[in-house]
Amino acid sequence: MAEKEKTESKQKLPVMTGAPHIRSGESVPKVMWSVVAALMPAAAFAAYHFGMPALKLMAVSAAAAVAAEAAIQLLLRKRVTALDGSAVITGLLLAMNIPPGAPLWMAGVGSVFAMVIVKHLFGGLGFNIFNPALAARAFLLASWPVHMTTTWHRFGEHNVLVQNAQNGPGFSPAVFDALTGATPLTLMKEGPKILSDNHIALSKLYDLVLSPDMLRSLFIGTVGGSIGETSALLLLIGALFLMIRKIITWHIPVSFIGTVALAAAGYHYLAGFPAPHLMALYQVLSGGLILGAFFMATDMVTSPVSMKGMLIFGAGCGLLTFVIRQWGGYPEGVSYAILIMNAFVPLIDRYTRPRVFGVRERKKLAGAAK
Amino acid sequence: MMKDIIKPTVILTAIALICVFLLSHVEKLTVPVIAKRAKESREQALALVLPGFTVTGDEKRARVDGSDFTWWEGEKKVEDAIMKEKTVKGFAFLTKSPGYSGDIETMVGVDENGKVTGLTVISQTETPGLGARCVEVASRETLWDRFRGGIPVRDFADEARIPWFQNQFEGLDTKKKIGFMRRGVWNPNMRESLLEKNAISAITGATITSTAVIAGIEAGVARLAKARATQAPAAPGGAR
Amino acid sequence: MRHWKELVKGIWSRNPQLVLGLAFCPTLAVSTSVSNALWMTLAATFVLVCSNLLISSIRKIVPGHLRIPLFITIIASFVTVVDLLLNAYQPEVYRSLGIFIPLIVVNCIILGRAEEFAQKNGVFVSVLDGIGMGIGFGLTLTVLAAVREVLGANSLFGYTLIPGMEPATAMVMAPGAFFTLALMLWAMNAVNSRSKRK
Amino acid sequence: MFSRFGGGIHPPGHKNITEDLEFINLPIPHACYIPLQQHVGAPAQLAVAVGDMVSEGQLIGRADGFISANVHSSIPGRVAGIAPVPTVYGPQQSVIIEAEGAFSASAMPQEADDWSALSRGEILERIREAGVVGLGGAAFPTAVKLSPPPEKKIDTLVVNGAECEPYLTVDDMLMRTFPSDIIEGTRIAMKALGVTAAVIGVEGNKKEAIAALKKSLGPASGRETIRVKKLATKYPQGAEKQMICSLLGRRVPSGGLPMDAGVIVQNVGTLFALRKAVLYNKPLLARYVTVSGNAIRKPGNYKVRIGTRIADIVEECGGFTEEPSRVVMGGPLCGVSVHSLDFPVVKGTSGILFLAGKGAAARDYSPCIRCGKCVAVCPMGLLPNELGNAAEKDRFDLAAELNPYDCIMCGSCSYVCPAQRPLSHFIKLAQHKLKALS
Amino acid sequence: MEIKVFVTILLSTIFINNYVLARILGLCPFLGVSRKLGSAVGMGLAVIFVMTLTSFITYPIYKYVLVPYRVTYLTTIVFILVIAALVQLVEMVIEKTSPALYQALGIFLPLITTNCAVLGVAVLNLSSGFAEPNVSMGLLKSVTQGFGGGAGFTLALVIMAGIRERLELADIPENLKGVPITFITAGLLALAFYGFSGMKI
Ligand SMILES: Cc1cc2nc3c(=O)[nH]c(=O)nc-3n(C[C@H](O)[C@H](O)[C@H](O)COP(=O)(O)O)c2cc1C
Ligand SMILES: Cc1cc2nc3c(=O)[nH]c(=O)nc-3n(C[C@H](O)[C@H](O)[C@H](O)COP(=O)(O)O)c2cc1C
Ligand SMILES: Cc1cc2nc3c(=O)[nH]c(=O)nc-3n(C[C@H](O)[C@H](O)[C@H](O)COP(=O)(O)O)c2cc1C
Ligand SMILES: Cc1cc2nc3c(=O)[nH]c(=O)nc-3n(C[C@H](O)[C@H](O)[C@H](O)CO)c2cc1C
Ligand code: SF4
Ligand code: SF4
Ligand code: SF4
Ligand code: SF4
Ligand code: FES
Repeated sequence: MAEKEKTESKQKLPVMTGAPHIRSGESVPKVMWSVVAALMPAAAFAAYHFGMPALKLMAVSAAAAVAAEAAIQLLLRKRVTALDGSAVITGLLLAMNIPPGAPLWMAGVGSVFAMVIVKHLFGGLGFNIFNPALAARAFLLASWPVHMTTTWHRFGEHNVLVQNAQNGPGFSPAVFDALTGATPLTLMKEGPKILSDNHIALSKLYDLVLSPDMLRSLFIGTVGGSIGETSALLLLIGALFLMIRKIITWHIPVSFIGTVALAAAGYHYLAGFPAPHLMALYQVLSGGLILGAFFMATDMVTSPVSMKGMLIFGAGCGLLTFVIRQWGGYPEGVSYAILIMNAFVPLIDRYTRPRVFGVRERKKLAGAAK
Repeated sequence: MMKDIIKPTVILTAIALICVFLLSHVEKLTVPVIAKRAKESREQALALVLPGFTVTGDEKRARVDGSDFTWWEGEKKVEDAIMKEKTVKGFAFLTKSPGYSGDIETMVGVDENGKVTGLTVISQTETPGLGARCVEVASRETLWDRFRGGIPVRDFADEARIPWFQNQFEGLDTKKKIGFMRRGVWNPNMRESLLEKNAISAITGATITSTAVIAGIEAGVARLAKARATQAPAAPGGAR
Repeated sequence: MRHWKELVKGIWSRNPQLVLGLAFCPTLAVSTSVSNALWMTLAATFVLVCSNLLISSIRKIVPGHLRIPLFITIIASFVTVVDLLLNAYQPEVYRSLGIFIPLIVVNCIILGRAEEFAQKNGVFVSVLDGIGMGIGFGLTLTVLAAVREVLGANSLFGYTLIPGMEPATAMVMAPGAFFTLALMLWAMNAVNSRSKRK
Repeated sequence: MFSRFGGGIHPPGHKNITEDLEFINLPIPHACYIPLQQHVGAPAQLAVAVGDMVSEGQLIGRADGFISANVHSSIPGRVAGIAPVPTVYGPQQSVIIEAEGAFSASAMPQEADDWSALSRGEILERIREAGVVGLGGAAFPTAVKLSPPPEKKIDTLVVNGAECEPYLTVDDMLMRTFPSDIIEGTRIAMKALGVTAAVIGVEGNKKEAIAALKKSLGPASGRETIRVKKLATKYPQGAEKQMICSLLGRRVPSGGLPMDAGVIVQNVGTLFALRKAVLYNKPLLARYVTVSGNAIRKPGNYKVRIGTRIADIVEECGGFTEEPSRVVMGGPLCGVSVHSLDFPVVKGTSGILFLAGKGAAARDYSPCIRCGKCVAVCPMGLLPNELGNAAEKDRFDLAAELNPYDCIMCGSCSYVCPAQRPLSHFIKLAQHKLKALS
Repeated sequence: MEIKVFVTILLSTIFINNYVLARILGLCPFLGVSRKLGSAVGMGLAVIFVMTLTSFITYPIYKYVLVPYRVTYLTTIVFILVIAALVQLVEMVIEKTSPALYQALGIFLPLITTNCAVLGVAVLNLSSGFAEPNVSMGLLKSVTQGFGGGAGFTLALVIMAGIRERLELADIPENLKGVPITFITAGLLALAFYGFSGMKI
């Protein structure tokens, strides 16, 4: 026995391993938990802004995702990796993408759907085609649209909209009610109709909505919306951390947000709107754009691998987001835009392969030989 | 050689003839039934949207804004405040407007004062569970009730088996804007207050469908006026 | 005994959708409710049995190269019969099955059975085959429809199941159809591959 | 001119361990284990028998054919055995020499010949005789490389002083200690090649080496131009295709050799050895080696006789400070890890690393999460992730469409992979399988 | 105004009511030919061609033969026979005139006869295009619907082919490989495509 141990420890001495013999030290759990950490500021703000229900939703959703992942891995007789952080991200992001008034069981159902149908039937981490959190959100939206579209938190008491609407243009209580019960994007989508129905000039809405106060409010996050999408500032802080950690690169967020901004500015310019740049800013800061562009479109599993592919992917997401917001049945298009582009990733990957070093020169050489 | 061509031709022709023969018989058999059903359902629909009215004359057609418009006229005797009997005219028309997925076709009845006398959805392709609830018949009966008590257990017929969404339109004033309330779960007690506001309670999560039906009424009323104007230049009263 | 086999093979061992991989379109599209599923089963089985009957009885006089157009004509005729009958006597069903009634023509089970069975077998067994395949088709369709109706509409045969429960509407829409059939196929494959291993 | 190859990585250098330690001659070992194959090409043919007495520098293996290299005895002594010995090239037939007798050649400084009087043929002959092979790692016979086929027009000699691998500092120290010898070696190689231009590429982190080379270069003379160029510090700057791209903006065609781009690449150490061979008619008996890592007591840059076993070096270097978990011959990214200390130093051995701690070693790998890092760092523009996936699932048909043969095995992809996937290993597997299939 | 009608039809048939993903038609070729991108593109083109042509031909047959002679009950028989004959004819013509195109499309054509999406478009035209009183407008609407249906089919097919090529190396549970996982993917794709729903221009 002791003899054996000795020889074993002796054999352990130098181990034969394939080159390279040093590694960067990056690992999947480290990457995933970093993303969780990066989401924390926005999540904490959501808990403060929307209160206990939001906190509960995030906790239940993340826990359900971890449990579902462990269960399905056991069932499929695979190594259980439920604590590598990716399930936590999925659960957390799912919760951050639903309205704060949604029932808890719905978050649970969504997490199970994300883990089982979207992720593990395709083989688990790395093999899924669609973003699990977003596909689950789409499933919830198609299944319980009432909960998914009518349980928004109202604009907070201290929100400029509430104060301005009260003191400012003198809206009737009904109009006031309709306007403040909305998210920033439904405000833009339905506001004009509400005002015209009540014979109020449209410019009042724009004065209100595009005021610096409103934009600041959007930036800080004291507006209505999904749990995790409201505070652009805190999301950007988390994103900065991910960029410094080199977990995400600028390509997808910049081309995504840039396309939305350009499309919005261009459209409103052509439509003769007085301040297209403000409109573009409003579009960028509202809805889930910042959350989606930095945390969900960048999900490496479901986005292209090459830089060029990422730029195309981001631009596609941006364009679809704008089109859905402008002409679609929903006020918000980010999650569908990302999901639709997820489907195109294999094709994008295929046509944006990097240029292999020296291949062009080989062809030139072969051409010259002829 | 000839045989190779003739034989198959004969067989093919024979079988084709048999098929056509068979079909024409089935068709002879069913055509009157189908026509009868169509007429019945049309009459049913007319009775639904113009309750108490007698339809006078056949359906009328006109080209309005480049497409066909179909309507019916009816009459009803009523007693007014001073107990004098008088005849009220009513109109029913077919109209459609784009809903969430595809057109929603409705038949709408209005009286000469522009009040909606009834509405029924003729065809729709909205999402089941959402927009398709525009033809939902509210019922509290469950499968268990069925099992427990045989058929029928309790009489749900009057109290709850009603196409609630469609019924809401009765009594609305088309001369004013028809509004809609959101996020209210409909119940029969809301009728009064809704009528006061000249509004309906939208199907939750399917505002698009709800507003489409309203838009259909508005468009239909406008077209009715135009159609009648082209047919009988100086028709008095009339919707709007 | 052989006849019995022809009658039950569609239920499991030669189930049209789950084993033979046929007729996915009508199965998925029409399984929004159990009553739709049952009516579709009835309609398709009617066409299947009639065309099997006619084709097996004329199989000896049909020249090979005319087979397909002939079969299609025959099948389309019976489909038209179904179409007219439903329109006349079950207008509600007619409306809710919609274009999937004329599409029974291209339901590959029917042409498939004509090609594979009726034109090679006698009239009686062909009719049994038609009924058997119809049962199999209907069984899968109905199970699928039941799952979707229960989960997606909280109802069965149109009656509410659990008052107050909120169903997952997505299940009666296209995604629900795809997911449910995929899981049924998975289960079928799992059972079959396990029994094969034994 | 500012043309850079894409990709590359910036691993921690660890060069500070040995970078200022001057060359030390390691004492002669008791025995040398000299493999007959230490180079690309055919193994040398045995020229001695067991029991023979050999002198230092005596031919013990004769080059067999055009692509092959002579092997000499690096110490005087007696042939104690001829047997297979484990080497980084697998087990090789080796001549085992036990030290005995006097040291003649190394001790005596000789009169240098005037190389400019020698013809190209004579220069190449001396290089061939001396058994000089590429010391940059690949060990390709230098005389062969310096006589390219006539249809290839060579215009530039590239001198590789990049030394981009972490830990290694021999080339750096060589350039700082013997700059003029390296320049002279460069001139000799240029004459042998018949070119008038040469570029010496050195990574920017070796400022002293660049200064020293520039200083001994002196003013340009005649038609000949030799330039010293500073290169970005990133791995694999020293890989020949990347080096040529950085220095000259030319890309070697896929599947081709540097000469297809009109270039021959030689490592600085090779040129140093080549100069000695031509000037003193001296065979290659020893080479400079970096001994480093966190587990060795006295790291440094040592001159080591070819055939010295690792165990002897460990002893001379004061033993271990702790048990190394891996012993690597070469750099940590391209080198070979060995399972025993019996491996001998060969001509191509640039460093021996003793690494302790868990480091990269044997952590399990998991499926690719498509982070794209490997794609971003691959200097050859390949898709290591997809190649890896295909090879892992035995789908070599899919791998074949992804240019597996363009991989230079730099290991950058494996280095960055957060899923710890052994990507370069998978690619090598694909290359072997595909070769076996075709 | 008129243009808008056609854009709406295209938008609807390609994205909102995609034949495969929303209407669930044409699954057999969708399952059968989505394994390789190359064949998916070929099949897609063939379907676009046949669907457009079918709409173009069934329209006059219905308007000028079936309706005037009061035999609309023969619609199904006539349409399916026309489609079968059409596909045969197209196959023969292509084979004679362009061997290259035949190489590309030929193998897919016979598959199309029994594709319910083709008969489906002809039947679906009945409710929109055919009902149009203006004949040329009706024809144009039907043809647009045919083309859009084919294009939507092609879009779904090409996306699916891309995905399936990637899934070849995925760790999918053994019994789920092939048709089942393709259905799951189609379901998720249908969920994603709901993003287009309710779109109006
Ligand atoms: C799959 C799906 C189907 C939908 N179907 C309908 C529908 O049939 N009718 C409708 O008005 N809205 C439909 N919606 C749209 C949403 O429910 C939308 O949020 C709603 O129409 C807006 O109305 P609200 O203000 O009541 O939420 C559907 C949404 C989804 C995801
Ligand atoms: C990944 C990689 C990195 C390399 N880095 C260097 C280097 O830093 N210095 C060097 O001299 N050779 C390096 N080489 C080897 C060169 O490609 C080339 O073989 C060598 O410079 C040729 O010179 P030689 O024949 O004199 O050895 C590297 C090779 C590879 C594949
Ligand atoms: C069969 C063969 C022939 C070669 N011929 C030449 C040559 O003629 N000229 C040359 O510069 N290098 C030649 N090489 C060497 C390569 O260019 C390269 O230096 C060697 O493969 C190692 O490069 P590395 O250290 O970068 O891996 C040859 C290599 C092989 C295997
Ligand atoms: C930068 C980053 C972004 C991520 N975004 C998501 C996401 O949007 N949704 C999600 O379900 N998982 C996300 N994950 C976690 C993980 O990649 C995801 O669960 C995989 O898609 C599952 O295979 C993200 C991970 C990283 C590193
Ligand atoms: S032949 Fe028809 S039913 Fe059969 S698989 Fe093909 S399309 Fe489906
Ligand atoms: S052999 Fe290794 S360390 Fe030396 S130059 Fe080449 S890559 Fe760099
Ligand atoms: S080892 Fe090959 S594939 Fe990997 S980075 Fe280096 S060249 Fe690219
Ligand atoms: S680095 Fe690893 S995990 Fe990232 S893409 Fe490459 S193989 Fe996949
Ligand atoms: S059933 Fe639709 S294509 Fe076969």
